[in-house]
Amino acid sequence: MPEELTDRPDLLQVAEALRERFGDPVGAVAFEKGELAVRVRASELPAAVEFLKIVRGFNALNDMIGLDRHPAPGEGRKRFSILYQLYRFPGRLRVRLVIDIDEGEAVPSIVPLFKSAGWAEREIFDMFGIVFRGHPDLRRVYLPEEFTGHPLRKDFPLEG
Amino acid sequence: MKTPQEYFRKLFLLDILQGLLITLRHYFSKKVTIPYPEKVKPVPPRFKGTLRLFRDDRGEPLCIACKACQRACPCNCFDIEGARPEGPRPEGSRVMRPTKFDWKLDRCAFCALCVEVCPTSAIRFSPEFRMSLIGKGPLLVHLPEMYLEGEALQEYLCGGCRP
Amino acid sequence: MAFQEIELNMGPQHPSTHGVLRLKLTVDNEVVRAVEPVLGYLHRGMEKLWESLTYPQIVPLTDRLDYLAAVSNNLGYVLAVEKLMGLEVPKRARYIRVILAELQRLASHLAWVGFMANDIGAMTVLLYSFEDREDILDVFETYCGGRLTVHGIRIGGVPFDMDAGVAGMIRRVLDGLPKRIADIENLLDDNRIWLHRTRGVGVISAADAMDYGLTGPPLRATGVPWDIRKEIPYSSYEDFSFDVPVLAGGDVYDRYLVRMREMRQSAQIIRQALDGLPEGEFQAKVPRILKIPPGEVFHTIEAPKGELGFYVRSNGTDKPERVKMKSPSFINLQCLERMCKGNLFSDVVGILGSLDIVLGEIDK
Amino acid sequence: MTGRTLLFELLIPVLKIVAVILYPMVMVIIMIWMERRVVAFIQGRLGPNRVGFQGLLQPVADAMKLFFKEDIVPRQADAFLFNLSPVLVMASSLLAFCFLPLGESFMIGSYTLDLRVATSPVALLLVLGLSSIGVFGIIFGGWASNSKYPLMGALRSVVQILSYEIPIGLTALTVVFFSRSMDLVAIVNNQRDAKVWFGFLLPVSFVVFWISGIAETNRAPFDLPEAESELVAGYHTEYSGMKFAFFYIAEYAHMVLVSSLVVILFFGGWLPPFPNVKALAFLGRVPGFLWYLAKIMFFLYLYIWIRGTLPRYRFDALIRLVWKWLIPLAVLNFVIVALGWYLL
Repeated sequence: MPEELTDRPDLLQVAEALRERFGDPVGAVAFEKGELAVRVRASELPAAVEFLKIVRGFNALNDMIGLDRHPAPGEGRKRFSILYQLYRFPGRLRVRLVIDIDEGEAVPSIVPLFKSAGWAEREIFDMFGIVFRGHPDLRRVYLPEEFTGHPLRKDFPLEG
Repeated sequence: MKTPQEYFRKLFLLDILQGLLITLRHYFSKKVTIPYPEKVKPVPPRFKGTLRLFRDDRGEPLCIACKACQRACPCNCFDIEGARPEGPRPEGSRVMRPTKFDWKLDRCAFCALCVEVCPTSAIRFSPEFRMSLIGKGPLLVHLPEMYLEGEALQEYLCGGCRP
Repeated sequence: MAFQEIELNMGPQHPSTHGVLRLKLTVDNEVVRAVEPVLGYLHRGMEKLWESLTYPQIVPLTDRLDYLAAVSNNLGYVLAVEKLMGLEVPKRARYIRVILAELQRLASHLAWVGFMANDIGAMTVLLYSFEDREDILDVFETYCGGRLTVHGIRIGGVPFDMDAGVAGMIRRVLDGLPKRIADIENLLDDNRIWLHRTRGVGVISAADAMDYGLTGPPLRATGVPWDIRKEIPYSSYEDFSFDVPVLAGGDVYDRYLVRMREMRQSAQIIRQALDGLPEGEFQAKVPRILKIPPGEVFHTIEAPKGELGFYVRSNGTDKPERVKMKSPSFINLQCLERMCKGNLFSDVVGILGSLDIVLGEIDK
Repeated sequence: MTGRTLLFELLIPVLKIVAVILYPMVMVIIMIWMERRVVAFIQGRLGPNRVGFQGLLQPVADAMKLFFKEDIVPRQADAFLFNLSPVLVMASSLLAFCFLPLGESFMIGSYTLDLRVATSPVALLLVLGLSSIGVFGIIFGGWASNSKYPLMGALRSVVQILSYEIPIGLTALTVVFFSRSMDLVAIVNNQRDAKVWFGFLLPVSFVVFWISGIAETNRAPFDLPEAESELVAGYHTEYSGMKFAFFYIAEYAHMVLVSSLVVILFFGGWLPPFPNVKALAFLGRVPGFLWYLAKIMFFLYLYIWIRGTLPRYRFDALIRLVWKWLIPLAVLNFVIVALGWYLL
């Protein structure tokens, strides 16, 4: 039985609200395995997170996940994606915000909204080399400062 | 706010006495230490000790060099080569036999994935856990040693460094 | 004489940094002005490694993340993969998983209370709690042959059935547990030194805790009743009745109490699961070469340390395109600076201990 | 010079000096062994039981290991003070033992054999004073190491030992009220004549003295200067080999010293218990030094028992305990005892 977003009115409401607030170019809304993923423009990300946090009550940022689509990003997609897993407590609602960015693009930081993004953004900077604009302390978190390259990029050499 | 009882407890160090009595009781309780070399804790049947190759009842090797374990291994511990035995062969043994079976003990994570995929149950864990080795050489376990068991295995692994 | 602020390097070879964590402390005599955790001493590149392994091969490697709670890691990853496959796991397997995961929670909390007490100077508690932890590890050893890195869960089920022998061992462990917990509680709960070292130390408010993304017992000690087992039940947790201990103080003492109470609840869950263990298969049919159609999934479970999440993205081959682990310790450690500032140097050790971090999981 | 004078004026003092060096060492060895075994037993373990009978030679083996270890002086350290401090710590402990009687004096013919190296009418003051010279060793060691953990350990140690000297002195004085002497042998003899140990007359003094004594020797739960979960090893973090062994031995010798003082001041030294009970008169036939040793052992056991049970105090609580509780209590106790003495 194919899953339909309409089966989950609570999530549907969130998706509708996001569409209403940011217009249609919010991008693809995907619903898969009971999880809602909404693609937003990178520039609108802080606004979208703020909207979800303040208006829709998503009060926890579970995780930030970096993705590298190299070498074949797929149609209409850019090389990197960052996934923001938001959670609403109480309410059992999970929403995933997705932004696509290209090499060299900077992403607005959401540390002012969620302090838990602090190290998560540092980790993505460390592993993918994605720069977060407005991060108070953007340094590598795992690897030494003098390390060159970003290991989780798909073109990172596996053998030295 | 403290009740008079709590003040009483604090003043006469009763909270500390209570702790002292617990430790005193344990002082006389049974000790859990197992004096190791003299007494060895029995290992359960599923214990993941060293990886061994086993033979069937007739003494024929069970391994058919199918490399299923090599593919299943997350750590690339195995290096296996097989060949069909040359010359006259007894009935029912036309299968492949390993000519090379290297197990890199230092890489092994003891996850048992190889044991689970083995179609002939040739590779299994033996309960031997004393794997202290002298030098790096024995960390690469070759085919003949993979069949060792008991005393011979100990001799290979510990080389006389037994307690 | 003016005592200037000095920078104190705590770790990576310090007795109480729980592994290879390094803390850059700025102390003014004994008062801590700033704390900066430096990570990466145990970074093994797990996430990169996972991209070149097949789905079943990743399971034993998740043992090495939070090595004090290996089964919980297995469970988190395996559940994410099963959700991605859309695989239905037999009920018996789900119950056995619950038993294993709760035993692991007991083992992890017992180890924690021992380390924590040792950090504060009560070294005997460590040995008492480890006696019971050893019994639990013996159960794992009998069940699947491993003690620490057990690899006790497989995609689609569990490797072995829960037979009467193992069940009997578990019941014996559970029977002995209350007495041992009572001993530890009598040693610590009421002790003036312990109270002084823990009560009102490292306080964090519920709002701050949510902001920092704190999860697990540290969050529940601030008064937020967030337990994934209740919120989004997984692996048949909805079948069991248990309480989620919540306290409002947000200090080290409440974190200690929450964990001690959680142990009793875990024991209760295990008993229920053993009593109600359904008949049937313990392993679903899983193809030997597991290829998963493209998709992505994010699944979280309540690990002993907090909310453990796995993001798995498949691309149709037998290897995942990306596996990202959301480790509770990594998130919880972020709060350290907030909790430590202005406290005494001795408290840094206690607060760090109360967060229950494991470096294997922070550094991945 | 006759053989007799040679024997009594030269040989016996030399033998005494040798004894006063050996006695603490033997006690330290027994103490270390006891500590490890007792803590292990408390924790449900067996402890060292391989070297010698029941592991009795384990401390000797450890000491041998330490003798042969490399002696490291950190490059940035002040070498002179760094080398001086273990000597200071060790010497102060051993010096204090000179004034400590090891048992009752007895007669050999017409010669009175006094079981101590030096007699002094103010032996109590000298013992207390000498034993606290060790704090200089700790300060010098912590400072000269030129490392942060030892420095913090030394800082803690100074404050702690200086603070806890006060209640120790105040409570020891209450004993002097009763004994009318600062000579340690006289104090014990007084308790024999009074037929009651001062510990039962002055329970508050005893408790305050004992708590301060634990703090004075940097033992759990007051082992902040060397809190291993915080300061790695405190003031002796940078020390290795023999110098580390000096600190270690001095600490244990100090514990023996404090235990001996408690026994002498409050529990009748080498006097047998229950002198008033006729039925237990046979206890008096046991040699005095055995009673003395048994009592010391009891307090050493108490040290270990407490260490095996309690968590560690935090610095502010430690200071609050002494300044807000122990010192007022000791002063109050002192005033009450003095008044009582005056009125009765």
